[in-house]
Amino acid sequence: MKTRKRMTVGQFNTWFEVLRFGLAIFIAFAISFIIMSFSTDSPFAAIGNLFIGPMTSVRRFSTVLETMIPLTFAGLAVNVMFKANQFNLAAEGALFMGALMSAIIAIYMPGPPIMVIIAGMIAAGIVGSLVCAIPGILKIKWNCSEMVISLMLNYVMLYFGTYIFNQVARDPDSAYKASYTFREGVNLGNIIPRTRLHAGIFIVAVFVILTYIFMFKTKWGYKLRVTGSNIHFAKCAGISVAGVIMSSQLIGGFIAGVGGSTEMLGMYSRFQWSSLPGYGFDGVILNILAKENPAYVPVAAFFVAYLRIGADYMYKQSDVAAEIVAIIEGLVIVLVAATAFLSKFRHKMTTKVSKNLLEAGGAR
Amino acid sequence: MSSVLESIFSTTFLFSVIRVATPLILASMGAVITSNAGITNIGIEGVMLVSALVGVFSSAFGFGPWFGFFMAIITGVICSLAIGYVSMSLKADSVLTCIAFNTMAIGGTVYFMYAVVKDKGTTIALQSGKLPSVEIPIIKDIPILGDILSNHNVVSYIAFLMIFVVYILLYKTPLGLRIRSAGKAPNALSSVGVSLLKTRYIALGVSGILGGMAGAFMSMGYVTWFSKNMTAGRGFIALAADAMGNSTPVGAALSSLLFAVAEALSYSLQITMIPPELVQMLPYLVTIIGLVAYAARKSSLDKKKRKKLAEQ
Amino acid sequence: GTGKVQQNSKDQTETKAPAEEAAPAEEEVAESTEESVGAEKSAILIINGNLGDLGFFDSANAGMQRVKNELGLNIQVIETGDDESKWESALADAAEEDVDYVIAVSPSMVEPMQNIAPLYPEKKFLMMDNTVDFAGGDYSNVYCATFKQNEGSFLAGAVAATLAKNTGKLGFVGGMDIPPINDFLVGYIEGALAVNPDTKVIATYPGDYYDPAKGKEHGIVLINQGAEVLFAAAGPTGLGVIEAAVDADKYIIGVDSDQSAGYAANGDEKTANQIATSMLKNVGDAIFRAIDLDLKGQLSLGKSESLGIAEGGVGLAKNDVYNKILTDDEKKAIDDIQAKVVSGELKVSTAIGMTTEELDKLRSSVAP
Amino acid sequence: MDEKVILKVENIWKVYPNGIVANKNVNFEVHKGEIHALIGENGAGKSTLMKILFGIEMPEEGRIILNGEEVKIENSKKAISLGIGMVHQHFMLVDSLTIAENIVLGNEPKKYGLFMNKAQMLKQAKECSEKYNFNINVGDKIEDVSVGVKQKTEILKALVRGAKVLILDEPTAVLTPQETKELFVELNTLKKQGHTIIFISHKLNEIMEICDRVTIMRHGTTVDTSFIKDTSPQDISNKMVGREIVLHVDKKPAKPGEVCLEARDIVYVNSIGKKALDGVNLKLRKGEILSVAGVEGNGQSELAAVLTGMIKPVGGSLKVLGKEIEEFEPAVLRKNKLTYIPEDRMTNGCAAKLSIIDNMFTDKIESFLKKNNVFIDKKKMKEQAEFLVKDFSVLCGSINHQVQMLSGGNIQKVVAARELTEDAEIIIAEQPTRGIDAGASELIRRKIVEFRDRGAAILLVSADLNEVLELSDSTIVMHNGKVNAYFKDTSKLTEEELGYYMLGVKKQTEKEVNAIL
Ligand SMILES: Nc1ncnc2c1ncn2[C@@H]1O[C@H](COP(=O)(O)OP(=O)(O)OP(=O)(O)O)[C@@H](O)[C@H]1O
Ligand SMILES: Nc1ncnc2c1ncn2[C@@H]1O[C@H](COP(=O)(O)OP(=O)(O)OP(=O)(O)O)[C@@H](O)[C@H]1O
Ligand SMILES: [Mg+2]
Ligand SMILES: [Mg+2]
Repeated sequence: MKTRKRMTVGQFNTWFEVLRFGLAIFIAFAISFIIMSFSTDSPFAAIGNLFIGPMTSVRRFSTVLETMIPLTFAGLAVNVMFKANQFNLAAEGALFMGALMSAIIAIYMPGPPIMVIIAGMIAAGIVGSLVCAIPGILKIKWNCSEMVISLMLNYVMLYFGTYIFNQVARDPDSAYKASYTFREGVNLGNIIPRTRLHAGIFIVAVFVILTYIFMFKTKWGYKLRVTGSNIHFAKCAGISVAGVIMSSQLIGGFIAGVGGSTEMLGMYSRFQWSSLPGYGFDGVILNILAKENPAYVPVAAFFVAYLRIGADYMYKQSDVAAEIVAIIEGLVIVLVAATAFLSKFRHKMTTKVSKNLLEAGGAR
Repeated sequence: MSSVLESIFSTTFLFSVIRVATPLILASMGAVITSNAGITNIGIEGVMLVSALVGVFSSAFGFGPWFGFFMAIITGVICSLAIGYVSMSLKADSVLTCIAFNTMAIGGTVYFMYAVVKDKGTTIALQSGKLPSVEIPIIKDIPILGDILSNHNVVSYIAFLMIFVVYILLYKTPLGLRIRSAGKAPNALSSVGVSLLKTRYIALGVSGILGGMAGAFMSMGYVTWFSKNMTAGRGFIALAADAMGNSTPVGAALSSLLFAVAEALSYSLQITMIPPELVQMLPYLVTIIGLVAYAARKSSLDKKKRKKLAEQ
Repeated sequence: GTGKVQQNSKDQTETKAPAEEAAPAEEEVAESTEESVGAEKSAILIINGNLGDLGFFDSANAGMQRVKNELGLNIQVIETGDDESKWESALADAAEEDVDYVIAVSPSMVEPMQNIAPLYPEKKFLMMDNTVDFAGGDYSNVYCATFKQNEGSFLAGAVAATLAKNTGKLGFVGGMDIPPINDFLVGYIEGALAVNPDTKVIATYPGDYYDPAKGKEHGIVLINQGAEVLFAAAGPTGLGVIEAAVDADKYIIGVDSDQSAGYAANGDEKTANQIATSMLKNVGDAIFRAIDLDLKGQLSLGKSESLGIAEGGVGLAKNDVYNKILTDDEKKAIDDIQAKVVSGELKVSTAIGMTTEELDKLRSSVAP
Repeated sequence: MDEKVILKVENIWKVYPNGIVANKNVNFEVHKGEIHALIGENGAGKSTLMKILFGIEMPEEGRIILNGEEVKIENSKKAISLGIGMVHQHFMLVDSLTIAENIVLGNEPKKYGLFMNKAQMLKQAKECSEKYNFNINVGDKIEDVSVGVKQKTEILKALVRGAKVLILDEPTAVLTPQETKELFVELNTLKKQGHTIIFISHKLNEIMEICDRVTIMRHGTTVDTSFIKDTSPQDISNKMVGREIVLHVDKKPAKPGEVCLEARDIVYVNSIGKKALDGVNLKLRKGEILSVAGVEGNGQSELAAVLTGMIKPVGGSLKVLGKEIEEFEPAVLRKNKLTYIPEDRMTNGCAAKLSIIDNMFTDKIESFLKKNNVFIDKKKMKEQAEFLVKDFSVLCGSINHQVQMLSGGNIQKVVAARELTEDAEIIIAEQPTRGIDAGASELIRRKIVEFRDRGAAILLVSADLNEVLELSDSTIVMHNGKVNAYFKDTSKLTEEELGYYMLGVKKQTEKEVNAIL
């Protein structure tokens, strides 16, 4: 009797979560639709294009997948750091520096391309780790707010990286700010002709699986989750929390760094970033959508990438600026993260379910 | 090099420090209020951005810059309350809410800018007007001081006034007592029947006023138009200033000024042959060093104090 | 099918032009479409940044308006913003449309152009302000035009040095420390030296194209250093430099478009009057010219052209402000210099391909 | 309507979001001017009911009748305006503010309509404390005053707002016996002045001493209300748990073995600069329970924290199982077979958001790994967790439920189940039964004795004198950061004797104290 009752309330909750998610998306679209109808005469066409846009050609759909790759990396990086309860936003800087590092290696390192790529990724990962370690160290040593430090650090990384880039990699013959081109064959190949979809999609898939296994199947992941959930308890239980925090930042940074290099070697043939790519905040957004579960991060990334590509298509087909997608994303996130959203309804239903069960079965 | 020194020790250098510091001081006062109330408000960046755009629109299509200033403040308040509604009434994590809001602000301002002026870059096509600069009667005639202190944009004076106002508000009024309680011991506040929610809403509203002013200064004082993402992380710096200043109005204002000095220095250092990227890095590096120095000092003082007491 | 074509052309007449230009334009289209050669053709311009800079991109956009109004093409202008990862797909997206010309206008679009153009041999691609590597692939459907911004800047420098009568100091604000921006600087310095060998030039780089507040601070620093005339090549950041000049009552030289006219059109006379002249980089004209030539069957695809003063690619905006603030003698002197540059008598260096040391040497030589 | 009845609740239902019915059909009556006790096992729903009365939680169904009129209490403000005051179990004070500021918070006297009137504020606070004979200095900052003064401040906060009905949720849990006595005097004063008090406690003797009537809650409902004079402790506890419970732990005499923990000259200075530990020496032997008694704030919790590595002493040495400990880290000590039941179970004892199974083996996850030493053996964990949940009778729906869904007592059982591990040689148990009901307390105490009999050494830090006297084999008493007394055989000790040493009225010589070594 008891187990049946728990299950029923549990079932209701699962059902409710799905409903809530769907409703959040619906409301976000509805509000955006209203906003759009002020600035276009044909809002229906616009929103239609938003939905079908990515489906209109193989290339566009592959653009969704391409966009997904760095987003997923960022989401995983942030996931590992946030799971340890560290609001470290340095994934942004780590991605940037990782991309730069792998670009430098791709330009200068001799040897077979596959070795260069692997070396580039590892080096990028290490650089990413170092970047994300900084807020971690400062937090552990002096209890500085990792969020504030990382926000500032991202700018430092942008300018420092640009300096390194200028010193080491910039092609003075280029008519714009770009590095020398990468060595012949140093790229992640192309999976579908006439698209830019590259082998990075497999790399990111591997990272999703590894992160999931790490988080839920290994002792390190376990310690990380305990530490993130209650640091005092973790310490008391004999977990070396400083080590766990540090390693979570290092791993998160590593993932971000590899993400940067995957993006660089997959999508470009020379380094030409002159501003922060913005993936750090995207990573946070994805984590909310993914309910902080690494397994859902790629799903969330697909959703966001689909929206963004759809919005570009919508903008091209009509006069609605693609930036509306930022409003949609923001609203979805806010409603998904809002635990009290629909809570009245949920409470009413829970009460009903529980009471019915109680009357039917008696014991609590 | 001598010309750099010359420029640093010039009155114009200090003049520009004040100008650079203006939006930072205003925003950091907003951050001080909210962090005293127990809210980490990184949404102040987005609040500034939206206010800056609304200010320009209202000024261009309404009754001039003062109307724009007023509307920017209103916008700041509305945005802050919206953040509050989501994070407090709908119970979403406040940092996440703010990040979502900032995302919306960056995209949303471009969206509306495009809808109105058909540009995604700037609103320079609009005639939006500028808040006036003011000469301070007596001070303006004092030789050096006059050059530094007089003839700033009116918002700069408002910013410095706000340090004082926020100080009074926090430490000398019942509302301040409640705001500080809301941050230090939220349970204590609700246990005496004061609504924690209401107190925090008020704190957010006040921070919205300050953020709105900061935004208005960006688009109607500093320059006279809105451009995409024009706040460029100043809201985050304000947050850092709040942290460095231990959430006190004076501390945060001094930290803002420190950043402004570093920033102004970075402009002056540009005329040397030092690579510009390193110079541009300076203000952010100074902020990090400042934050670390503050934290390190706090922890070492703590240790020393204990050691001393142990020896007694 | 035909249905799609019609719908597209209908969609695309709704251009993304600045509001004030749109109204009169529409009427003209109606009458000119009938007889115009380009009636059935269409063109898409990718702005890999944002409009509203009163400069380079706005100039390109103005060129597209001319293409629409005078040649009767259907046009579309797409702003992608500064997210690099989107540029290539935006170009491919455009090429997949039922369109005749796909146009990209900034140096950094060269890589996407090289990747995309060969995939759509039936489409014509125009690349402005940079050139694809014609030797490195089959780019027979691409036309490139580059601008000798150093030549135009040479004239700007000459005007600036002429106006700097007191201190002889000039200021320059470059968006970033990169070759195409430094190309402006190099020409500017040499032009100034041609008028007054004692001219000093101070250059700074805010490192950001979208922070006008920072641009303003840079302008102020330069003015405080005694710079009498400023010149900014920094996108919207440069607009802040203009503000600094206006506040300090200094002259500034506009860039890319006739920025004085731009401000005047927005009703800001005060600013318009402080912009002594503008170094024009006629990207809009170049677009117009290329399409016009192609409609006449005269465009040589698969080649790159370098447009200097002689070709009308760059030049000075000799507008009312210019005419008012320069004396007739001074104007004549500038015209002489211009003639010498055109004839090749005066050689202008370029920063493209210049090493950092060489550039530093030049900068140091004019440092105050 | 009965004239005597001031407050009445009828058919209250409360369902928490996770579906647990915390209050079902609760009926409850309080008479004017009485002290009414509320008692019940863990999770019986007392706190929930009180929170409903104070407007913190809203009931799904039911009526609240105050002075004969039905009222709706939507929030605490409403409750206060109706004359209901509540002193929560955990302090709700702003540490950085003064007592006066805490008292007037929300009701601040103003001048010029905008600013704080500090003089008026101090005057008000002082008058109020004098009116009720509370002997406190209202200008002190909360962070500088004792727990007892904090408790008084809490009560004053309610009184200054005109509370006629005062709810006290486990107010004595943190008080010393002396402070409790003082509080009782004050409560009686309040009663005489016409106030009505609802008093929640797990301590039967207190209820017998001060209350007029008692209501017993069980499983979310009120089962009985009776006059204290008509009932007995035995009777109350029977009704509470619905079965006979053994109030005494049966235990065989101890057989102390070799020394396994030795601390020498431990000195610790706390954050406000007080020497919380001032040269503490002790030895703990296998097979014995050594209890540390003392009035709260005399260094017992700091001692436990140092011995478990939670804080680092400024001086002294520690030997565990014959080995000198260089690093005071929980990890190091735990490696030396030392386990710890912390006082604050929510902060140090569990990760509330993780599942029960995840909380069961945190300290020994290394022994739940597969052969490769990296992956966790989920199956083994599950089997073991299910066994422990049964063994410690943890009441839960499933071992996969979050710990925060459990009631306080059941959380404590989870903590105890984790810490009382088979191979533990030293167990430091700090207030292991604080705030939990008799049934759960008994279980945990029985387990502790069981482990002693298996040869573990146990250091029991407890403020509950009954527990000290009943459970321990030998006892030390702490006073002012020093060990004040050592009794080799607890059974020869009386409560009074212990009290003298705890209060520092009596003091052993250094030689007597060091007999432990
Ligand atoms: N926030 C909550 N969420 C879910 N369930 C809760 C919550 N608070 C209490 N409960 C459940 O409601 C029931 C009653 O809890 P309550 O805290 O009122 O009991 P209690 O009488 O104070 O018990 P204890 O003596 O253990 O503290 C318990 O079963 C508990 O698990
Ligand atoms: N609606 C609620 N939402 C969140 N937390 C709640 C809610 N209701 C109760 N709680 C929390 O649940 C916990 C259970 O209540 P309570 O404090 O009575 O239990 P306890 O700590 O086990 O025992 P005791 O009060 O006897 O020491 C409390 O910490 C309370 O803050
Ligand atoms: Mg309770
Ligand atoms: Mg309880």
